[in-house]
Amino acid sequence: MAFKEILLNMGPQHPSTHGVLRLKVALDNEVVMKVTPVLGYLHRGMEKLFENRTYQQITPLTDRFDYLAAISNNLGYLLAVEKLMGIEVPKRAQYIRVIFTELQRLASHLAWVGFFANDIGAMSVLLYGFIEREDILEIFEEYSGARLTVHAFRVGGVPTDINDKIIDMINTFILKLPKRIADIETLLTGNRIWKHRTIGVGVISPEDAISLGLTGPSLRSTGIKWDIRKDIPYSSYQDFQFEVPTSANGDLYDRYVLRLEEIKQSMRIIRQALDTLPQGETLTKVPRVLKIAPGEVFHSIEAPKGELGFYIKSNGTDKPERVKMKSPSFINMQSLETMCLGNLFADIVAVLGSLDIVLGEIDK
Amino acid sequence: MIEKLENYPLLKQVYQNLENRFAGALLGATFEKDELCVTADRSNLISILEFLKNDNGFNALNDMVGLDNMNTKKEGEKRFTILYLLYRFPGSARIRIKVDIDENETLPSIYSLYRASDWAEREIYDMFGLNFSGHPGLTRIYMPDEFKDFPLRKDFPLEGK
Amino acid sequence: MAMMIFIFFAVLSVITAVLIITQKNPMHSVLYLAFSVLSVSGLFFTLQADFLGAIQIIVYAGGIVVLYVFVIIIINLNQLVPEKRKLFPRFFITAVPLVLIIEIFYVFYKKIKTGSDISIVAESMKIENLSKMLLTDYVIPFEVASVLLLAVLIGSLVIARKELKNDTK
Amino acid sequence: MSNSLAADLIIPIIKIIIVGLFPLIMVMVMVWLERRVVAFIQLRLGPNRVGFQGILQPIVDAIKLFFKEDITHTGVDKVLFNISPVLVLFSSILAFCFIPLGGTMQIGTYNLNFWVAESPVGLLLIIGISSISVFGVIFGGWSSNSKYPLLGALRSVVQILSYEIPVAFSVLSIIFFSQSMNMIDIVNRQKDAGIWYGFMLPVSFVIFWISVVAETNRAPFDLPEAESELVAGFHTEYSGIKFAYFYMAEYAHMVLASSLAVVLFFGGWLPPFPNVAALSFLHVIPGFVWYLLKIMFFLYLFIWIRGTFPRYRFDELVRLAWKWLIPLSLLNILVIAFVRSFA
Repeated sequence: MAFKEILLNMGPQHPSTHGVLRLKVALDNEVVMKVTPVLGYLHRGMEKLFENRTYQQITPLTDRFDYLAAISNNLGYLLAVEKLMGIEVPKRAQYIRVIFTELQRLASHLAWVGFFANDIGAMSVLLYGFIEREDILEIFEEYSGARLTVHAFRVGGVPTDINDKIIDMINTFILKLPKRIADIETLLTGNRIWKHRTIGVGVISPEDAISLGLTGPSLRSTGIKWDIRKDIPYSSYQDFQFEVPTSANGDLYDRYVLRLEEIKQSMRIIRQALDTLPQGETLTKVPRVLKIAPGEVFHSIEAPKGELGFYIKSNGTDKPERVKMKSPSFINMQSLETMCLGNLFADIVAVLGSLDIVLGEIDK
Repeated sequence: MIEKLENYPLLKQVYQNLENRFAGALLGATFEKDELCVTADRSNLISILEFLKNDNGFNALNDMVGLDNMNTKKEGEKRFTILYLLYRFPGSARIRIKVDIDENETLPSIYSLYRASDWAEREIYDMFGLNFSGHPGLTRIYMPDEFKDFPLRKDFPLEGK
Repeated sequence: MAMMIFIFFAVLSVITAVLIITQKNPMHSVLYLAFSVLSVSGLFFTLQADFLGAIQIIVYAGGIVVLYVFVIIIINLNQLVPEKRKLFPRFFITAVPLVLIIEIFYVFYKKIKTGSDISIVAESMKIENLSKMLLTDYVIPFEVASVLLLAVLIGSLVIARKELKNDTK
Repeated sequence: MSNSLAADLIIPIIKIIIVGLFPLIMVMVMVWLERRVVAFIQLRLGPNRVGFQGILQPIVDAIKLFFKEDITHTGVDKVLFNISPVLVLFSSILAFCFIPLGGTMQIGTYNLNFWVAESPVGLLLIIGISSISVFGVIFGGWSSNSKYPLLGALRSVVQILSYEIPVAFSVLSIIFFSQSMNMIDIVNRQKDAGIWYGFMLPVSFVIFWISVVAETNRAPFDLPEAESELVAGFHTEYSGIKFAYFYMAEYAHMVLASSLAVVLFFGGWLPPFPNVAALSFLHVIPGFVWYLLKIMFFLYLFIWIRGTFPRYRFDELVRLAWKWLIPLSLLNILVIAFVRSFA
């Protein structure tokens, strides 16, 4: 008279699979026996598309990968292209790029805190996160005219300089944000239910994390200090002072605390970048039709969700031979089953939320 | 090209270790844009990766990339290339292993070395139709199971039939 | 008026009781069991035995029948399968209702002889009297019943535990 | 003759109709209030288009649900599927018969009581009747022939059965003091005692309130319908008017729980400090208004809790009931019995 194993299909239409993801879950009563993600519901063949677009045309398309952090995708792709061409980006453009990618990191992390809390049932936090994210999106709109798919950078720099109005907006936002973060911390960090739900759940060991290729805050929560901004600096990150927060337990609570800490560090970087913004050009001269000599390059950046890498192979024409994207969500998603096994059904949702996945990036 | 390695003591050391261990077995090596790329043969791929992982500390697989060289390959070269991008904590060094493979050949799966290769190999199988022997569940990852073609091959049509 | 309501509940409880055993689907049986229990509690109310009626709802409708439902879901019993039973259980199954029927007739017989009315029933069903009786005159049966329940509890735990071991480990 | 007919038949019927409508009206108020209050907690506006400040929103919602297609998909056990929404809604409305919505009001020679039925075991009956809604939940979940509702139903049965025990124990401490299970007596004893039981027995009240929130399946105990994992729990497959029944039943249950809290722990229809002469002017306000004010406070508390807390996990929820609330309530009863018999 034992309870038979239940096979449950979560998704592709399910409130908390963060998009069109399907999970095949095997449950023994409420205990998770097996989780198999089924991908491909949002597959758009981006990599094939890239092979038939010029280098400049690809830049706005990268916005569509991780649509919650479009600017980071721009930056990752452009840095790879620039490395392949061997162009040096002006210092002022590099700083502007840093400011916007860090703002994007704030937006992504704020949205993450909201989604994650909503997955665990604290629905107010979602809107607290979103109301601040709204301010960031307004800054983007002021700068580029778009809110979500921003297309903020170009090959060789940034298209327009930032003006005083944008700097003012950023400054007011930076002043406002700590209060909202304090609100979120009051609601969650000390809450007993929150602690019950997150401490000791979705634990992954450092060895497993490395073997599974986990990156980003999830990796740092296991105690491995690995942040590409620090270890292989790009786009002038070496000029700024910031900490790489780590913690030891590798559970959901650590990931949450880490991300809040990263928000604070990002604000620090933005403040420094605004204070020391150098004068000068924002865009180097780049030929209108980019023809890149045959060669190959791999460059990765620290996107909000983890390591975002682009492998580009050129063939001498104005279109790339192959663009391969190493998307952090795709890699992080592999560790879902390792984190979920033996936990309860409700924890799948929490773990999935903690991984910070975006289906646009997983399915490419 | 390899001479530029002088400025990168860690990579230089790794390269020398590889040279010593697999004296004649390495098919070539390049060092471009700060990236070391070693070409290996299908037969000694696993032993090279094992050596890199266990003795040189390349403990993480960053990504696997499949390439279809149909339009660029010279006569007698194999059609596909698989790249293994490796990574090491700590030390932040990267190395790229390149293996050429033809359509009907299979590569050994490296799932036993790097669990991250699970989905990466499935993706290459899905997109290029290349097989990996010893993979725990080599099924299509993006395209539907009943799909016949391999989208990232260069001869996949861009428009409808 | 009170008599009408009594008859209504009495007929209802008999009908639902019959429906319990004629249903093919065990879940429907349980539904009618719940209705039957509720109509019996209605009988208690018309007899002014409010306490018994309330207890009937809480313990039987709210507790035991729900546990039946639980068990049916867990063992996934969709259809009743006719079963070949041995002689002794067969005898047991027929004997118990028979004894009950004999008892009912005996009570009727006594009632006709002595005569009785609802007020006596109501008097003895008051909470004060009931609790006094339970803790004085009937204290031994009361305690024995609780020991029985404890035994059932432990027994079910033992059975469930064994299953779990075979299943997962 | 006609006078007694009015007293015996017509007035009770009117009372039954009013008491039947009262929870439904409160449901409408609650639907609007919840959406607005939660919206303000979350820095949104909430519904504000239909009528003044969106006050007609629940009616519009009801009309929408009423005319929506009622989908009964294949493989459903039709009998149970159709009966369970009715069971859930009516069990919670039925319990209102025993709740005193106000005190006795004298109109001429006739004493108008603000309750439908008075029973010496009213308290037990309310607890029993409201527990019938478990059937609706579990039948609804099982008959849907779908896995999410089934899991939701199983969870809710475990939850309701677990939390009924601390509710019963905390109510028992009330019975110790009032020496009656009659709801009207309990209020009158609070008047005699001069203090509401909630202030006299704070531990009982806290246990009662936590358990009652859990029994009504509200956040942070809304596991049977946890939308982030079980979509909508036991009523995932319901649509149209049947879904509206479940929806209304949840709110009716909240109103019932608040009413119980008010009557048992906060003096029902009594104004604050009923025996203090200086505050006797408070008696001018009818009892029904006091009752309404008090339950509105508790209904607001429900919404407030929902806007603030994350959701419990299933094992934590059961652990809270069996390892904390039940031992605590037993201890509480022991202490109260001790104090009661020696003081």
